[in-house]
Amino acid sequence: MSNVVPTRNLTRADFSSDQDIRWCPGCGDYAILATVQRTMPELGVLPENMVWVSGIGCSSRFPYYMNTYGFHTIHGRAPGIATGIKVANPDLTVWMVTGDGDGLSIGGNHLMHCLRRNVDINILLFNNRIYGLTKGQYSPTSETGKITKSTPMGSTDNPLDPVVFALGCNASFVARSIDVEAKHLGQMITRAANHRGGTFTEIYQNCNVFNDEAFEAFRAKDVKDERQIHLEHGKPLLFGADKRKGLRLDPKTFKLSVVTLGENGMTESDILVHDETNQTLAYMLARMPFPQFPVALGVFYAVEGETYNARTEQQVNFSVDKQGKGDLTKLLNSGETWTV
Amino acid sequence: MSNVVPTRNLTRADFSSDQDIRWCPGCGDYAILATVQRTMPELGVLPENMVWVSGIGCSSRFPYYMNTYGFHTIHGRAPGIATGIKVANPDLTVWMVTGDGDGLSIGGNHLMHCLRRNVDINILLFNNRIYGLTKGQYSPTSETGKITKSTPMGSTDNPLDPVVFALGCNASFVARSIDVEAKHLGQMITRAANHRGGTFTEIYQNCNVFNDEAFEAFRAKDVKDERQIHLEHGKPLLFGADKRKGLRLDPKTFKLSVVTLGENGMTESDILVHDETNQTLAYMLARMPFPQFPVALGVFYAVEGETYNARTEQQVNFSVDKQGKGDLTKLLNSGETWTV
Amino acid sequence: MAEAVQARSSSKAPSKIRGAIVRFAGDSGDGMQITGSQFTSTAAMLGNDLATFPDFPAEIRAPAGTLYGVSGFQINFSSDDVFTPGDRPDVLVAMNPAALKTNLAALKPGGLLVANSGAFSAGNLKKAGYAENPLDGDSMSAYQLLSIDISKATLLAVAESGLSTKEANRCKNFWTLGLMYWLYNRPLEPTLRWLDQKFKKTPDVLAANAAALKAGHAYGETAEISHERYDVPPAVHEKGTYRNISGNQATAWGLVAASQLSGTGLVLGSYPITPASDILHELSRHKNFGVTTLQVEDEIAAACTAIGASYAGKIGVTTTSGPGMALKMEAIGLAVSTELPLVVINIQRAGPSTGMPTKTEQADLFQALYGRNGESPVCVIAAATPGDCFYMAIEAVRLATKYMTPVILLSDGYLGNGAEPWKIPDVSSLPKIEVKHRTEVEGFHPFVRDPETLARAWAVPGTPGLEHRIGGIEKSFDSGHISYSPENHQKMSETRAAKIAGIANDIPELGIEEGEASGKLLVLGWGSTYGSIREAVRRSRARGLSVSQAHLRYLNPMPKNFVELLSRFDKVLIPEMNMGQLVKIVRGEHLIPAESYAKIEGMPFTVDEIEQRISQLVEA
Amino acid sequence: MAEAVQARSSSKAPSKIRGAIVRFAGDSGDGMQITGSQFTSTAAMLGNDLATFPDFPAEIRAPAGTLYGVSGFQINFSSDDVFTPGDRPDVLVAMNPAALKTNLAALKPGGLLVANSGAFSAGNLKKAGYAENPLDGDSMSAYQLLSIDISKATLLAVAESGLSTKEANRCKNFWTLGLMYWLYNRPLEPTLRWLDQKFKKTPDVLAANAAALKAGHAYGETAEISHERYDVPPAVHEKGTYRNISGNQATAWGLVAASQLSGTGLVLGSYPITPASDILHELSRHKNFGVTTLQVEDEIAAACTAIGASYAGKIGVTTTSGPGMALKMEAIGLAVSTELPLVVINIQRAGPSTGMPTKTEQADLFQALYGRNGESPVCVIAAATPGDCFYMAIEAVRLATKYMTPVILLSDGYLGNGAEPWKIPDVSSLPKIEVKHRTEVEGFHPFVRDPETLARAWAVPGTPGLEHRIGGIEKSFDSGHISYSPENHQKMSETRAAKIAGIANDIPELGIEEGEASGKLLVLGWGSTYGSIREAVRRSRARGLSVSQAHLRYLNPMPKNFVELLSRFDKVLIPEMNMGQLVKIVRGEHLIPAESYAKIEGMPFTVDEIEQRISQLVEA
Ligand SMILES: Cc1ncc(C[n+]2csc(CCOP(=O)(O)OP(=O)(O)O)c2C)c(N)n1
Ligand SMILES: Cc1ncc(C[n+]2csc(CCOP(=O)(O)OP(=O)(O)O)c2C)c(N)n1
Ligand code: SF4
Ligand code: SF4
Ligand SMILES: [Mg+2]
Ligand SMILES: [Mg+2]
Repeated sequence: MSNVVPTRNLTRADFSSDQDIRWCPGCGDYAILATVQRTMPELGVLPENMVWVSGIGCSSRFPYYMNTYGFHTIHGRAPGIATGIKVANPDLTVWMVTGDGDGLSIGGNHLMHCLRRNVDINILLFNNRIYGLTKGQYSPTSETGKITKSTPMGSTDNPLDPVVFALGCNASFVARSIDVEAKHLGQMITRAANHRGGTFTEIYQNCNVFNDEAFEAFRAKDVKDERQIHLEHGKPLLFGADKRKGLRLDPKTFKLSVVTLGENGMTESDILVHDETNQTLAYMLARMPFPQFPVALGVFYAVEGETYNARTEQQVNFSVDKQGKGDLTKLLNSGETWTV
Repeated sequence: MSNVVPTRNLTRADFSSDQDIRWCPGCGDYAILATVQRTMPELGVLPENMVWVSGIGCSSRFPYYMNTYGFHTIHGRAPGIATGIKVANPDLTVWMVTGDGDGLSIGGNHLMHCLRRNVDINILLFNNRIYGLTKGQYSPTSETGKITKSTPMGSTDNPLDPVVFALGCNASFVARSIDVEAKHLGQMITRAANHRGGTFTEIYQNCNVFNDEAFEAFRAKDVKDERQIHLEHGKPLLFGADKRKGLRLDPKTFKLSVVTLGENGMTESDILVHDETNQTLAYMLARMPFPQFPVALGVFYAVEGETYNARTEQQVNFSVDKQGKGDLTKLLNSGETWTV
Repeated sequence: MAEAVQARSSSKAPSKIRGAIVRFAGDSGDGMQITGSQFTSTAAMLGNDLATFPDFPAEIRAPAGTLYGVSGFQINFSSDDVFTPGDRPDVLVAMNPAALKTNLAALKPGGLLVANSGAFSAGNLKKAGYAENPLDGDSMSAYQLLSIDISKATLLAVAESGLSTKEANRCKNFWTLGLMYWLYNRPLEPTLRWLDQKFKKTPDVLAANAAALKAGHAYGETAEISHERYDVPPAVHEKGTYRNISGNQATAWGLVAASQLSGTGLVLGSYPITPASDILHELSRHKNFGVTTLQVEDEIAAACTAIGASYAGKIGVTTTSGPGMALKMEAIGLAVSTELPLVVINIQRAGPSTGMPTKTEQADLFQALYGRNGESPVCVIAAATPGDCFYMAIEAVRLATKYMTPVILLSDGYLGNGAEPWKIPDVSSLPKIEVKHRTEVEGFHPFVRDPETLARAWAVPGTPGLEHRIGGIEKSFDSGHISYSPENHQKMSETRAAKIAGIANDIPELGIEEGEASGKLLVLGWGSTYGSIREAVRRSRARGLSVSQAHLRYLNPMPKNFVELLSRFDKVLIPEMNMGQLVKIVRGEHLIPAESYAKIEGMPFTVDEIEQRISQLVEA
Repeated sequence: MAEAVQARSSSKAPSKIRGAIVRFAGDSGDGMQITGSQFTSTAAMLGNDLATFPDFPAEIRAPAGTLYGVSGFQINFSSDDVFTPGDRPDVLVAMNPAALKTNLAALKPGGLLVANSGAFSAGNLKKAGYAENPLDGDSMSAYQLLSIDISKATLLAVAESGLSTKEANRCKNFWTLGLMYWLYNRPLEPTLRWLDQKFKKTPDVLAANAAALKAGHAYGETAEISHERYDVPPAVHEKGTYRNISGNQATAWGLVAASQLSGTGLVLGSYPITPASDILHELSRHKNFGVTTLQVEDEIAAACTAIGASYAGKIGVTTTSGPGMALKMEAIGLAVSTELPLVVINIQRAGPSTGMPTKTEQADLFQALYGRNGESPVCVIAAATPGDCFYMAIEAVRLATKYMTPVILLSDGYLGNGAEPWKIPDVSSLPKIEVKHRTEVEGFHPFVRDPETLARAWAVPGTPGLEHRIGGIEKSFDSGHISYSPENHQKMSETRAAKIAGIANDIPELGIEEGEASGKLLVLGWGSTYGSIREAVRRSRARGLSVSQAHLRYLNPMPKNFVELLSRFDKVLIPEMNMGQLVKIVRGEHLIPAESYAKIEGMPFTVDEIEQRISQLVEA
């Protein structure tokens, strides 16, 4: 987050570049782009103070369409470049777009370190559970047994959950949303933007060409109420069309279950209350198996802390305060010298 | 784990190579080596069927001292090489040694993927919270503010906990021990060896040259009973010299606390019982802040599942069963051909 | 109106021609790649020699009607030998305005332009940047324009299929193919058979496509075209059974073959990247050959799994393209130092950095030779044609396992995606690959060498008594243990170099592909420039010029007679799709003042370009 | 007993000599590096010219007494110009049997051997592989043996300090240093002052070390040594203030200076690796210069953070050694494609792969030039001496920011760890570096170029109106937007090449370091071979041979007069610590039949070696 105050009124057009958008018709990336472009004007950051950084993949083409500064880098390395940008100029607001391949396959290490360091950049991971740009191979988030061009007999890997991974990396803000849920997605983006420190938001994104309907089981209109649970801090973890289902923890077995209010004597006081500051709870919610449990959306975890870039900047400032502004002549003549 | 049954009696000498050991005198690596060499004969695997793979670092010199097959590879890449070995010949028993730098800095991504895939190799991560071989820079597990050669004003990163990380990567077996606790370490190694599937064991290791006494606050004889808690499946999470302290979970706040039996009406039934099959519990135990809580040692999590190498092997076998053993002439003549 | 072909009945017999070049161009969604490959299959089955050039857009599915969404497929088929997909097409099929805009410049003056007027809507014209419809007015007067509303004709033809208009519209590529079959007097049956197979499960789509194909053919036959028809007789091929094969398919099959020929399992570690992914895809379908394919997390892991597999006694292979190759270099260095066999295949694409992933280039030769830290010699070889990829893949495995070394096989996007008719070899004629895993304990240390090849022993885990440790630190020549001795480092560096240099004794000498064994000019190529050079040299020779062709398949080491052969010519010309890499090596290693012809457009050389350069040099 | 130096009183005046070469060798724990650097400081302050060569074991703290645990430090100090640490020492100090075993062969015949007999215990003899004590018997008869129980003498000297025996024993290096100071008639004060500083907080250790130093000196003075003493007068130095500087320190300071001279903040992204880590260490101490140092997760991230910083308008720098360099190549390619300034510093070490991390080599030149995919030209420069690293680091920043390009600066372990007296420059005499960040909106696109330098505009985020997107895909020359056009790719490839080639107009011509401007033989070097070549050429010239020296600091592009200069000599010899890399480039690019003198032992050339080769070539 940057502290620069906007000096002019911003609209969606201010954030839309003149480049032709080159995603497949029907791709979920369009919806995300639209929500981002709609949300940006509300954040109070001028386009010239904003940088969008990405790796390689369909999702990583995103920066071309934002009328801000943008850097379409190399596969998996966006976190390093974004870190360099933020450290070099902490006044910039840095967003990063990555994919499940870019961010979790080749780029998993950089993502991990970026999150644990709490670099103040906002990361959006478009998870379509497939490699789109290379025309459809399975990704680290694809379900085991996935049949793709490279795995005609099914993939042999256990998938990774991006939210679980981010929690394992000590991320200071972890959220999840869905491409087509414009309102929810907009809220998550706003939350991320306002969080002081690094943020990680997974966005389920449909690749209609190579992995169509990957999220239909809980994204579709007719099932979503029963199959999604929206996390809200301080509120009981209820879901269902009439909010009569809820999550309950057995304190003895340390196991979670879905219960229905009114059944078996269950009341709201039996239901877990969401606490964004509790990493263990976040972890448990992210690990709920589907479809036995609903899919959790919203902010899993958010606790602000010191950022890497702030600490780095402080050291430079502190060092100037303590040692005085560097004097080259003094440096060159420091230690033992002799004169001829 | 391999299924090869040993055909001769093995002793520690069978696993000790003739190479001079080149660690600094007093290094914790010696103790680990000794325990490993003492434990190996009991595992029933012949030296010729065992491969020790490592990356680069002081810890990664380990394979040279084992009289088995060994591969001292390149920095951070041991998981890839170990995976290749195991997939190529699943009959081999593959062990991997890495450091906090090798495994979590440059090699974090490979480690992550190796763990999530459940490749049947046993990984030992020697965590000395420092880069030893390059003479003392901070590592991803060093505490924030660590003063080293490269960080004269203190490091600006938040550290990573290897156990938390491994849990975030879906590892199927996660444990922790200490270099000098030979008995405990031996048990962990045996548990790892007997676990069907990939295993991850963090070993706190003292680097007496560049990060001496990093673990003394809970490793030292006089404090260890009060500052360590040993996890045992199915047993209550008690610690202290007289085992009167324990861990209790508040089911409402979802928070953990240290309680004393007999005080405030606490009895053993208030104490959490360790369950190796509960990832959330494991995660919570790994996240306990020290010194408010004791440091947990033992097996955090262990659930056996299908391995990557087994699935990969099955596909080859299944494919031979279904399509018949490959016939090159048939392949070359498949599809449309014409004869002149 | 342009000098359009008048619609009238035409029942003339087709005239015999030697060959033709046809380019299909349309929207990514128009199915041009299928049309092209069907035309290719039929031509192949009729015995024509041929070469093809598919040209995809970079986008997965670019928005309809855009210039960057145009997909093209060119085929050159003939009763003569064919070495390239041809420079400029005789016939251009343009399925929409964008296809016309991006391809017209290539069409030969006076060539036939078949345009789907039905797609020349105001919207499409605008997207292509046409202010006016180019099919109206005089702007096409340099060509024979055949403007047909193929969209409408197709809808009419498939009306009975019950398909939706959208689906029905998708059949127009088969209508067009039918028309082209009529033009070149080709049978419909091969494609009808293919449709039967392909759409077994969707009979309505099958019926519609078949109807469209027939209707397009009938349009030419019955109706209304004044244009001549042609017959392209079969080429004189060596006896044998043939198939079409693309470079990537041939590479994959070569690896399967090598595994069989050596009786050694193969493990591919790979990470998808354009234009190399198809090798992974193809290999993953042949697990019943004992082939294991691992799609891993990145290129480094891909190289490392392959190295691990090699260490464990299998054939470790990794496939990639330029940027991925850069990432593998440190790991390849480890294989150099530990002297493990490793096959690395780079399907080059245009760089630097991400570059132009769907475009071809030969600019990774330096990287292959020199891209590692330290003195790190490897064997580098390159395939010349799609079919040659099969043999060079086998050769890569043979050399890697025999010499315990990484072998880098260079191919490129043009070879990988391009296809050619290929004579299927008799399996028994393929080279045996003898793989030796050491078992003898006596006298063993991990760096004990075969005195002839200098290869170290391949002792694989699981072998009793040969337990040993290897790594990337310098090793003693005499024991394989770590050594920091100055003299030993010199000796080991020289040994590694000598081992690779010694491969020259085990590879064919450089031959003359075309022309005399001495003369004014030798055109020396490597990799995918083979076809263009061959054809250009042929044509130049036909014009009486003293020019010959040689083609390097072995770049490191080079064939033993290399210098001697080059010295028999007054001049040497080296065309490369880069800024001049081989040429620097030839000059640097051998002080031969070869001339560079460097072109870096992401496209193969045209025959014309090389022919002109030859003329300049020989006639100068 | 060997012809040992007899103990007797000696009060002779020291005899004046030109200079001497002393090697200190002992266990890693014996403090030889400190001893060496103290001896160096004192020699420097006395005005000697000098050069040093520290030689560490690869192990952090190898077990005591082992051969591989021996640590050495050689110094060549003189009243003449000194260019190298010297070939063979005049004096060898061996603190234990292992040190004797590994170093004796280097000692000049008749040289002085000072051995700590107290460490020649049975255990240590065995570890060093001595069956018998070499100090007994005749085996040292070729040398002047001064066998002293330094251990015991030290314990005695520090008895009053209250230190434990173990701690007291650690002072024996200062005892030895005291003795050496006596031998060369040097004052103790500089070292006493240094001890005061260093051990401020541990007065007992301070006192003990000082006592040991004095005792060693007194041992020579008062007691009992028959050996001559020497005086090495000051060298004639240019006027000015001097200091000792190592290559890595000079590199770090050069970067600080460049940041100051350009008024632009500097961001270092780095990952520790031997022998480059010290640059990171040193830079991290100077944050008050607005320098930010990031120790990140690996070399790729290191390069990427630097690139990110450059994009944001700072000077992005990354430092590493060979294997790390291999990993950075893909990212460097991105900086080539996006035309961002980036300084990449490679402190080369012996390869391939992990190689010999603590040993020096020059084998990464090819990698620097050619290690990326595609045509990916960068500027490559190399420092010649430790002090030169300062200037070349400034030059790297100047060229990177002026030409918007990666610049690779090559140094090596020998330069990085080696030190030399260095004349401290007047800051006002250093080149100004003008950094322009574009702010003008009119006519802007990200690839708009300066017509002279061909550098694109550096438009940094935060600048209103210049919002733009860049990336690694090929860009249109005219707009900076993505372009797949063939002609554009050719044009951009040529432009990138021309931009780098054009740097030749902005760098000094190649000069003659030593000798005439034409003649029989030119010895051409690059990098750390400077000193050995210089000295060898001097000596050869003193013998009347027609030989000159030139030294390349700019490897790509090369100085404009390069070919012309070389052509003035009958022969060109290129000594390199590799298998011959520069020599191939010289031959390949310029068809000059230069001869290679390649040595790959992880060690610098001795002067002797080069002198002999010169003789062979000139006298032949
Ligand atoms: C070094 C390198 N390796 C491989 C590639 C090929 N590649 C490009 S994008 C991609 C995967 C993209 O997947 P994801 O990040 O999920 O993006 P999506 O296309 O699905 O949005 C791959 C493998 C590359 N460009 N660079
Ligand atoms: C590619 C590469 N980068 C950097 C290095 C230098 N290096 C060697 S070991 C090491 C860190 C070792 O730390 P750790 O894994 O914790 O091992 P330890 O020495 O502490 O046991 C580094 C940075 C290298 N060898 N290779
Ligand atoms: S391939 Fe998939 S992810 Fe990529 S643009 Fe098309 S629909 Fe979107
Ligand atoms: S540096 Fe530390 S980790 Fe390395 S060998 Fe020495 S004590 Fe052990
Ligand atoms: Mg994806
Ligand atoms: Mg460590």
